[in-house]
Formats: sequence, structure tokens, C-alpha cells
Amino acid sequence: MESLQSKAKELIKDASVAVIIGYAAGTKKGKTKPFFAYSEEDCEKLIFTPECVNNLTIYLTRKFDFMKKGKVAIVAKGCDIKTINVLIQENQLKRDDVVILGVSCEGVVDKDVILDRAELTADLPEDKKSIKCITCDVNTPSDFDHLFGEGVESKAIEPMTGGIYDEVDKVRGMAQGEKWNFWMEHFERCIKCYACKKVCPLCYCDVCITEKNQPQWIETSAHERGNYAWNIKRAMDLSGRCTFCGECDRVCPAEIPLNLLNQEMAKLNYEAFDGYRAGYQTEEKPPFVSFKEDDDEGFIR
Amino acid sequence: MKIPYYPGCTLNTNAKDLQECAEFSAEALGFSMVEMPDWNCCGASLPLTANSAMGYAGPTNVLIGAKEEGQKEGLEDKLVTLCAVCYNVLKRTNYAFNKDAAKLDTINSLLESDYKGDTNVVHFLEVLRDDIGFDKVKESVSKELKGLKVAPYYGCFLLRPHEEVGLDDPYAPTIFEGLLKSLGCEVVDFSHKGECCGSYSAMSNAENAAECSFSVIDAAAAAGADVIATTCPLCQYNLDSKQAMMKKNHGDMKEMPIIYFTQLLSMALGKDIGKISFKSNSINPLPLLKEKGLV
Amino acid sequence: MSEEKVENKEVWTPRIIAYVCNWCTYGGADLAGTSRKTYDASVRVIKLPCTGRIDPLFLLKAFERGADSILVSGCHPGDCHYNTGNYHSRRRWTAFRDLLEFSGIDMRRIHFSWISAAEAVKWVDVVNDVSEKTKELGPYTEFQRINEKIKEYDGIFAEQG
Amino acid sequence: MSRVGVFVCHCGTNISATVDVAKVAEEMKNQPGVVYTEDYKFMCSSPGQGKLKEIIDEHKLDSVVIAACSPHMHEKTFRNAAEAAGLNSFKVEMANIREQCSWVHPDKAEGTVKSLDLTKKMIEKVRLNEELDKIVMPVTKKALVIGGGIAGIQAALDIAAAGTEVIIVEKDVTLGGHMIQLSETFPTLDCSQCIMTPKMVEASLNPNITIYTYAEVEALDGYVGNFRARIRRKAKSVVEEDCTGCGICQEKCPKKVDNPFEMGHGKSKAIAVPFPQAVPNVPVIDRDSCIYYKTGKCRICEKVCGPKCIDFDQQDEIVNVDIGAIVVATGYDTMPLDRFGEYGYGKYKDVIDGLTFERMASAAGFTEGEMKRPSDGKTPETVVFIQCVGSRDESKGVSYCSKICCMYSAKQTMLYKHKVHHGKAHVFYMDIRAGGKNYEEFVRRAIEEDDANYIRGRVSRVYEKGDKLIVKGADTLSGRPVTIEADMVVLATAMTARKGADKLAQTLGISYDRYNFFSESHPKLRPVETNTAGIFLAGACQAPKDVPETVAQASAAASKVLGLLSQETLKREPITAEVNEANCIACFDCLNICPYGAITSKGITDRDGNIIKEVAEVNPGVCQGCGLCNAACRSKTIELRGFKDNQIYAEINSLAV
Repeated sequence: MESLQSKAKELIKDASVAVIIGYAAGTKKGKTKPFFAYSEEDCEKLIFTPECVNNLTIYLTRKFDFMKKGKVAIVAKGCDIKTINVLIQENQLKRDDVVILGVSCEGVVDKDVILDRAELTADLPEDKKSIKCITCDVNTPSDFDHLFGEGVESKAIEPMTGGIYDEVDKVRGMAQGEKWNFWMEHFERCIKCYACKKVCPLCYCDVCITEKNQPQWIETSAHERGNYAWNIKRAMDLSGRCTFCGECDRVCPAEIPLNLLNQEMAKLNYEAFDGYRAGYQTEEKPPFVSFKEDDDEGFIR
Repeated sequence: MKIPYYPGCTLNTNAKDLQECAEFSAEALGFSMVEMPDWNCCGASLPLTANSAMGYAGPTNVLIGAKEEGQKEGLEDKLVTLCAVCYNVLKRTNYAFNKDAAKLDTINSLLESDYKGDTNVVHFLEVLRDDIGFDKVKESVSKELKGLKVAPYYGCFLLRPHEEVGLDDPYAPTIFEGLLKSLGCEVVDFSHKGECCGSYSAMSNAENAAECSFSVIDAAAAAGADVIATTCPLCQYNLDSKQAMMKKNHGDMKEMPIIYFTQLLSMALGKDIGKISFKSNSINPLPLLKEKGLV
Repeated sequence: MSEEKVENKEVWTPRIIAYVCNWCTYGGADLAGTSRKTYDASVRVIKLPCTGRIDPLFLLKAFERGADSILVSGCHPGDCHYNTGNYHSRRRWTAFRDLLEFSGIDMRRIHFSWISAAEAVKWVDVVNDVSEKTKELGPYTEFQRINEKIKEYDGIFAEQG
Repeated sequence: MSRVGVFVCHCGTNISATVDVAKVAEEMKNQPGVVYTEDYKFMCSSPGQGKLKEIIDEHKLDSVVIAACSPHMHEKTFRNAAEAAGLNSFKVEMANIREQCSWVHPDKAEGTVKSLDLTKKMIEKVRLNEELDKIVMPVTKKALVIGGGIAGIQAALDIAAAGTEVIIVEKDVTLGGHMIQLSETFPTLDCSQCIMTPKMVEASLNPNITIYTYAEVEALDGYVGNFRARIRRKAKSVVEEDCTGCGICQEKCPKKVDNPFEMGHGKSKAIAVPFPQAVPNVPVIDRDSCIYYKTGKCRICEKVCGPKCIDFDQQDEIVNVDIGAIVVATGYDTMPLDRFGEYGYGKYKDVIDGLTFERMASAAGFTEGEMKRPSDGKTPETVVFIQCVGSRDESKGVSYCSKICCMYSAKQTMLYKHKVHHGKAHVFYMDIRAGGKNYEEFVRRAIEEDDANYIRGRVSRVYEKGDKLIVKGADTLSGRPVTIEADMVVLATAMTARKGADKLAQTLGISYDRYNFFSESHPKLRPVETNTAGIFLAGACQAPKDVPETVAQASAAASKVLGLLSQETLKREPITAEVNEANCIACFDCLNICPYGAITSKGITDRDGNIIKEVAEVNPGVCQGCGLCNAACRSKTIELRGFKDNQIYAEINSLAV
């Protein structure tokens, strides 16, 4: 981590960047917190451990003011860089405006796991990893300006299998009524706190559809009807865009399995639209703004 | 390669010699035809009319049998026929089922079966073309049939109705020609290769049938053929045995031997001519073959 | 009470909402009219310029508002008045259908078709088929149950002031 | 609160027979915002429209719903009427209770319930309709005609005659199309060249007409009154302006090629005009056959050319033209005959198609007008004409009637008989369709005066026997099989759409039917228009047609073009997208998805001119109002006027149970 800190200091020192967005130790055991380093002194607090679960790219979006301060450096895991790619694709970020301090990562902890000190240095066992890490194939970032940590060989995985996708398949395998009940049990708990929206780096609209009442597409009340509409609308809007950072699922106080919805859409996009996976490149047009004349239309008569 | 084989009535009885030639050829080319057990008539005599359940029951039973036998014995997932009529009936049965699921349901309930309309029916010629390859056939030929001018006669069953059978172009087919060329024959193109031999009226109006057959022989002779080769034992019989009757009306007609394609094939693949029975051929082809130096 | 319900059941006719494009399917439906082809009366057409204008939110809202089935229909591929509108909407539907199915919507209640302005017969067939299927299925109670529950809550809140 | 008026039309009894119109009018009184309702016999009639105006005025209506026929029928009528009464025309909506209700639901109770719903739905929508102003656009007073056959030439001549500039784009080397290939034309037997060549010359000399031959329309942008077409002028390898048309290059060229103009029978050269009267009379090098392009040697044409106009390095040229209206006149093809093996076309040289017969009969054709059959040049003594080859044939061809074959087969039997007096023509036909001025008489002449033997029935097989063609068929009137020994067989091949017509339709944004013929806007009342404003149809590109019909439609298309271009400005429906700039976050899904490129990025600047944010911007002149952007926008920041989210929402809501 010394090298991360020293590179950070260097960037601040020669004023290459206005701020470095990274992680620092948290106030609670086993947690880290987002940290913004403006001075060389600040830079000494920067860390990177398997506890650094947050997707910091949210601070690159219009939800925050950091990009207005000038060039920004960000500590980013491979998965976070996928989000950066989508933001670039969607005209929300220019690659030149950000210095990516890429970190190799063998997985971060699951939201319900608190690691002991000893565990922090050892290899993280699979069952303590966040579910997104099970199917990660970007352990070493694909795009970065500086890379830190030992190079980790990215796993060659069959996309859309294992981990969350096994869970997705389980739901797919349910009967229709079973699915409905499954989701209604979850959506019933939704309290419309919109933490999912707040934490998502790709939910960056200035005025969200939920804030519009002419017309009121999404009802404000937290009953199943409004909750269903909201969660479906959100999943649909993230279709072909979500990079599976898992933040919405992590922050949901009602523990609604939002990863399932979003990864179902990811899987669908992969299956239906020529293996498209969001966040792996910046050039190709996303599925919803492109088409092929011979796209499947078996469901249309 | 072992393929379930459906002989049909003619080839198993009257034209057994033609079947023997096919079996010999198959062996020479490295595959075998396994006669399916307990088969019944394809139903050629019960035409595939729109509402005749009985017409479909026979062929469906055959198609099911082939599928089961194939699976049980680990054979190729297809069914080969030698007779063009059987081929036509079986293939059209599948076609009808694939077009009309209700029909399939009816027959299935009749036979207490669960047939899906998916037994892959192929003619012996198709096996030679698609599985063996005419190049391979050519390599295996030990005695080229050089100098023999052969008119390939398809008849109607092998090519029509095109959308149901789909073996080859109904007006410009090439499969039979391809085989004959690989045997070293000189293939004679003639206008009547797909005309009817008249078999349907052979019983009711023999004269008419003879006239149909005559026009085929006449066209082949005009095109310079020494011999007509057929793919269907029925055509072979009609063209061949009716020549005496034709002569009554067409005095100047020259007799022409009608040879079944498996006979030519087995000859080329080295079957001893002496061992080939020409009992099915009423016009003996031997003198001609001798003349051409093939015997 | 129970008698009333039985009676209700008897008069129940399905509520089918059709989102159609102005140029093809709406034209096809008009042609069915000019050709005096009769069909089931349970469909209510909402006309949009193009299938590309059809928002997934429309479909959601229709179910929320008690639709028993939904039909979405537009021009055949290549025939879109706006050249590519139907190609884009086809992708949108592909994803949205999947999402609805995944979240437990009864997919027998949502239908998609291409119907050109010339295909009056197809319009009639599709509408009749959708109506018939919906009648077989009966009312779409999933949302209705929620709606009733919400009404009940609203009542309780109202009582409590 | 809005003031909605609802008018329920009886449409005579068309609606009132199966919808309780009085009940609809009565119940709508209870709808929020409705201040007036009435049912009336004929709303579209002059008194009906008068009433509408009167009530708008009297009751100070701010919105109107007419529950009547399809908006495709009368929306314009009522909007204009309302506008005359001072109401914004977009505050008028129609509830379609005729085409989609009374005509299709015979049960009056059901029809009435549905009518109530539909009317209520439109009331809810209209209350949210905004007052919109029509978009006024300039008009480019220039037309484009695609295709230089008889249809295109006629349309261009008529447009030019009114003093309007017109451009003809022809994909072949010369004007003339199929008509110039014909020998004589029915029902007068006048020579096609004699009546066609003067028209071609007239077009080429008209100062208002610009002709691009050997050219194709590659792309089309814009909209009615303001199109821009990208035309590719393929390299002719000859500088058109300098060429005198002396023909020495063609004479000296050593490379002979098949002449497609002669249906493959005559020979032409690698540098050639297809026929001597070509317009423009400028030869083109066929680069696929030219020796120089293949081997790098030869260049004889260059050496012999007096004005030195051979240019081997010439490149395709792209010309962009601005036009206000377009006539599509791309003509037809004949059906490929390879699927009709029973007639032996392609196998037997003496089985020819109708167009080949035309070239054989033409004095300028490959036999110089003599009847010589292709195989051995002998005069055919017996000729069999087979009609409906591919036409009216669901299984192998097309189900429609090609319309001209009955007439041209009759004509061809006459031409044949006039040239071979002792010859015999037989015609196999299904029905004789001779509807047209002097057409039936013409066919009778072929039969009675020129001794054509008409056999009602189909041909099953044609095969060769010796030097004869044996034609086997059936005479269904006598119920007997027929065998004819013929010397030549002529097939009346089905007319089909041009190859690639579907691609052109997609380029132009017009619709086409399942046979790829272009679709007219209305089969009876708008047979010349397409569904795309400003684009019109002429000739056989729309459906099989003979020459007189083609010419009539071409003139009709020209008059439509002139009507359009005579206006100074055009008014357009303001159904376009609009962006809420305050909320737009410039993700540009809308820009990426727009089929018209109507959306661009715009910088919002502060007072000092610094760009503070980027937003999407809609060009209302280009926007066609599909609403793709609206549905794609996650926050609904871009919306389609006339079909905004709250309007659709209101419609859905009104249908709630």
C-alpha cells in the first residue's frame, strides 16, 4: 500500500489531480470508508484491503461535485472500472478527466462478514467473499493509469454461470405463482427509502422518475403495487447497463435481493443480444440503443 | 456405420436379387443395412389421402419401428429404403405429421404410440451421396462400367411432390447421374427421366401403362441410351416386362434392358457377374454387357 | 354477499388493453372495421405513433389498473414508418418480457404481434385469440388482490383520520 | 377545469345501429371537465361541422372529443373545423367508435360499453392536450424522379412543362426502360420505338430536366418539401460532356459481350450504348468485361476517340440534391424462370420468354425483326404461347395476375402471324383478361383474323424430341389431353417487383407489399401517394400495369408533385419531441436511438459563455414524431408532443376497472 500512498502523494504534489478518491480505515471494526485525499498528509491514510467493498465511482457522477474540482484520481477495483466504462459510454465521464489507480483484488468481504485482523492478511475464503466476487473475471483491472498490488491472474470463468447466476437460475426455475409470491414477499418489505437509487453510480438522473408526479408512474406509497413498479422500473433502466457492483443489494435495509433482478437482466442481455456484457468496453453501443435486423422475435406473432 | 433398413414388400420377395446387390454394395462401401424386425407394408397400396387414418397407420408403424430398433441396437438415427415408393410414402407421412400436429395425435392415439414425426428417412442413393460420397464410391469401383450408355430414370416417386420429398430438383435432378458417373458409365440425358412409367394403371389399364412406359423407353433410345437404370423396383418391372406389349403397337421398337441401380453398382464394385441374378430382368442385359466388354 | 360474487363472475368480461402503432396495426384494425369483420369486444386500443413510443411503464400501469391481458402490436420488421422503431422496441420487449416473467407476471397475459395495415384478418385472429385465452384464464387477480388490500388500508387510514 | 365538448356521431346508422349513441352522449355528461355533449346524425357533414363550430363558440369549449369514425378518416376534418372556430386544432381528439367498435361488434350492449370506454379515454387525453402550433417549413421547388422508363419520363415531362426543375435518376446507361425494348404495343400495334424515342429526346432537350443515367439514389434525408438525396453517379469511364456519340469506340472495341438489352441474344461491346437511339447517346465501359481493366492493355477506344473523352480513371461521383418531392417510377422485372423446370426454359434454346420474343419481333432486334428461332435460325412453323407462367400460381409463383400477359400474348400471336403467314400460333390460357379500351376486340382479332388457336388449359411438360418441342397440356374445355409439336415456345412470364425494390423502399422510407411492390397510401382514393408525404408512385413499381395506365399514373403523380411544389411553405404537424433542458443529463440514449438524427448535443452556457452543461436538442424540422426517444429516456426528460406521458397515463387510467 505504500506505493499507492506514494503515487497518491506524487499526484497531489505535482497537482496532477485535485483530489484522490480512495478508502480509509473505518470507525467500526471490519469496515472501511470512502476517503477524499486533498493533501499529501491525507494520502497516508489511503488503504486498500478486502474490506474496501464500496464502489467509489459514484463520486465521479453528477451526484457529487468532485469532477468540477478538476482532474480526479480514484482507487478502483476491476469491478469498479466496469462502472467507469459505462459512465464513459453514457457521456457522463471523459476518460482523460480521471486518473485510475487500479488495484488488484482477489475479492472483498460479504456485507454480513466482519473479518479478524489475522484474516485480513490471509487469503479470503470463498464463503466470506461478496457474491459478486465469485463470478469476477476482472481481478486485475483491464484499464488503469497505475496498477497496485500483486498482479492477480483474472479467473477464466464461463460468463453468467455460478455465484449469483445460480441463484438467478433457481428463480428462473420457479413456477409463475411461486415467483410472484417470492418477489411479493420481498417487495412487501420495501420502505421506498431509495437507498438503492442513491448508492447506484448509474442512477445519476438529476430528476428521477420517482420525483415526478405528472404523471405519477411510480406511486409514492410503500405498498406492493408501488414497490413492484419501482423495483421493476429500476431493473429495466439498469438492463444492459448494470455492472454488478452489488451496492444496491448491499445497502438495502429491507434486504431485498436486488442483485437477483439486476443479474437476471445482465444474463438476459448476454443471452439475447450477442453476449453483451456491460462495462467491458466503451465503444459498442448498449443493447437498448442498437439492434440487429435478425434479433430473435420468437415471442412475437 | 449400421443403418436400419426397410426392405418393403417388393424387394423382399419378387425383387430379392436387387436387394442382394444392394447388400453386397453396402458391404463393399463399408456400411451395413440392418433389416428391421417385424416390419409391415409401407402402405403404398393405401394412398395418403387427406382423411385416411389407415393410410398413415402403416407407414407410421414402420417409422416407429426404425426409431426403436435404431435406439435399441445403437444404429444410425435414420431409416434407409431401396424402393422409391416406400421412400415416398414414408417421407410424406413425416411431412404430413410435421404440417398437421392433429393428424399425428390421431395416429398416435390409434397406435398407442408417442411418435414425433422425426424418423429421418433416406433413400439408398442419399446414403451414397451424403454419407459415403460419390468420390469414395468412385475410389471403391473395381470395374468401371466404361462405354455403357445409361439413361437414369427416376420415375415420379423419388422426386415428387418436391416440397414433401425434397430429394432433388424435380426437373433437373443430379443425384442418380452423380452415382452413375462415379461408376464410369456414360450418362445419357433424356427428356423423360421424371415421367410416370404408368404403374398406377398397370392393373386397370395395362395398355395405357405400356404406352407410358414406351414413351420413356422411346425417349431414352432417341437420346442414345443402351440401357435404362431405375431406382424403383416397380418402374423396373413396368418398363421391363411390358416391352412385349409395347411391340404390338410399336413394331419398330428395339428392346432395351432395364437395370436396377443396385445391379449396376454391385457390378462396378466387383460382384461377380455370374453371381448377379438377372431373374428380375425380363430383357436379359447380359448380351449387351458382353457386347460392351463388361462381362 | 356470496350471491353477489357469483353474479359478478357471470358478468365478468376481460379487460384487454392493446398498445398499437398508428401506421400498421391501428390501420389493420381500421381495415377489419371497413371489412366488417367481427371480433371480441373486450379490447381497448391505445394508439401511439410507433411501437417505439411504447414504454414498459405503460404495460406496468395497465396491469396495476386492472388489465387482464395486454396486447402490444406494431409494424412488421422492415415496415416501420419510422424505419427502425420496431427493431428498437423489439429489443426493449425482449428484455421487459424477461423481467416480467422473472418477477412472476403471468406471461399468458401479455402478447406481442406484428400486424400490418393490410392484415385485418390477423388483427381479428389475434384479438380473438387473446380474448379467448384471457377468458379461459379468468380475471388477473394478482394485482387485483393487492389493489383490494390497498383499498382496505386506505379505509383504515381514513377512519383513523 | 377544462371545458370539454363531446359529440357522438351516428354516422347514419353505421354507428347508431350497434351503439346506443344517445346513452354515450348522456353518460359523458358526468365526466369531469365535460360541459356539453350531443349525439348527431352526421358529424362530418357540413351542418355537423357547422354545429361543432357553433357549440365551441357558444359554450366556450376548450377541448373537443368527436366519437365517430377512425381518426385516419376524419381527424383532419374536425381539427380544421375546430380551428375555424378559433380552437387550437390539437385540442380535438376522436374516439374511434365506428371502425373499431360499431362495425366489428354486432352486440349493441357490448358496443355501447366499449364506446363509453373509448370516449371517456379520449376525454381524459384531450384534457391534457397542449395547444400546439403547426410547424411551417420552406419548400424546395425541385423534384426528383427515380427511374427513366416511360413512367419516369412522362412524370418528368409533365413536371418540367409547368416550369419546375426535375432530376431523373436512371440506373441503366440510357433512358427508355422496358418500353423501349418492346417491338409493337397493344392494342394499336404501333411501334414502341416510334412513340418512345421522341419522348426520350424531348426529356433530354428540356432545360428543366437534368438526367443522371447510370446512377442510383443511395440515401434520402429530410421530409416533405425538404428532401436531400444522395445520388451515386457510377463511373462511365467516358466524359459525358465531351462525348459526341460518334460511336467509333464501340465499332473499334475488340471485346464482344452479351447484350442484356437483347435478352442475351445479340452481341454488344465492352464500350457501348445498348441501342443506337440511346439517350444520352454516350457509351459506357463495362469494367467487368473491358480488356484494359482486366489486363492493363488495349486502350483502343482511347486511341480512336476524337474528342478524347475516354477516362479510365474516372471515379464514381456523389451528387447531393435538394428536392421537395419525389416520384418513384422504378418499373418491374420479370420472374426468374429457373423454378419452372416443366417448361424447359434454359434447357431448350427455343423456349423463350415474352421479352425475348419482343426483341425477336423488333425490326431493330437481334434477328432484325425476322422470326428465327434461337437454336438453328429456322423459321418456326408452329409456336406455342403459354400464359400465366408464374402468375396466378400460389405454389410456385405469385398469386396475383400480371395483367398485361393476355394482351401481349395476343399481340405476339399477331406479330408472328404477320411475319410467318403459314405459321400457326397456339395459346394456352387460364382466362382471357382483356378489360380495357379496345382490348377485347384486339384479342378477338388475334383469334378470328390471325387464326390464333386458343386452348383453355395448362401445360404440364415441354420436352425436346428431335428438333421439335413437344408441348403436353390439357384442353379443359373438351377435357382431353393435348400434345403439340412446336418449333418454339414463348412463356408469358409473371411481372415482379424490381430486384432490390425492398431495399429502395427502406432507403426512401416508403412501404411495400409482400411482393415488394410499393404500397399506395389508399388503394382507391390515394393510389398515387405513398404513406410518406412528398413521395409519389408511377407505373409498374406499384403493381403490374400496361403502358396507358402507367402513363396516366405518371401524369397523376406529376400533378401531385406540382400541387405540392406550388406552395410557398408547408405546414407540418407539430408532433415532435421536446427536451426539458433543466432535467436533461445528456446520457444521449435519445441521440443514439433516433432514426432520423434529429437529436444533437447542445451546450448550455452561463452568462460568460462558458459551457456549464450539455443537453439533448431536437431539430423539429427533422423530427418525425415516432417517440422512440421518449420511451428510451429513463427520467422522461424528452417527451413527444401530443403523446406525452401524462396523456397516455390518463388514457390508461381512464380504463381502470
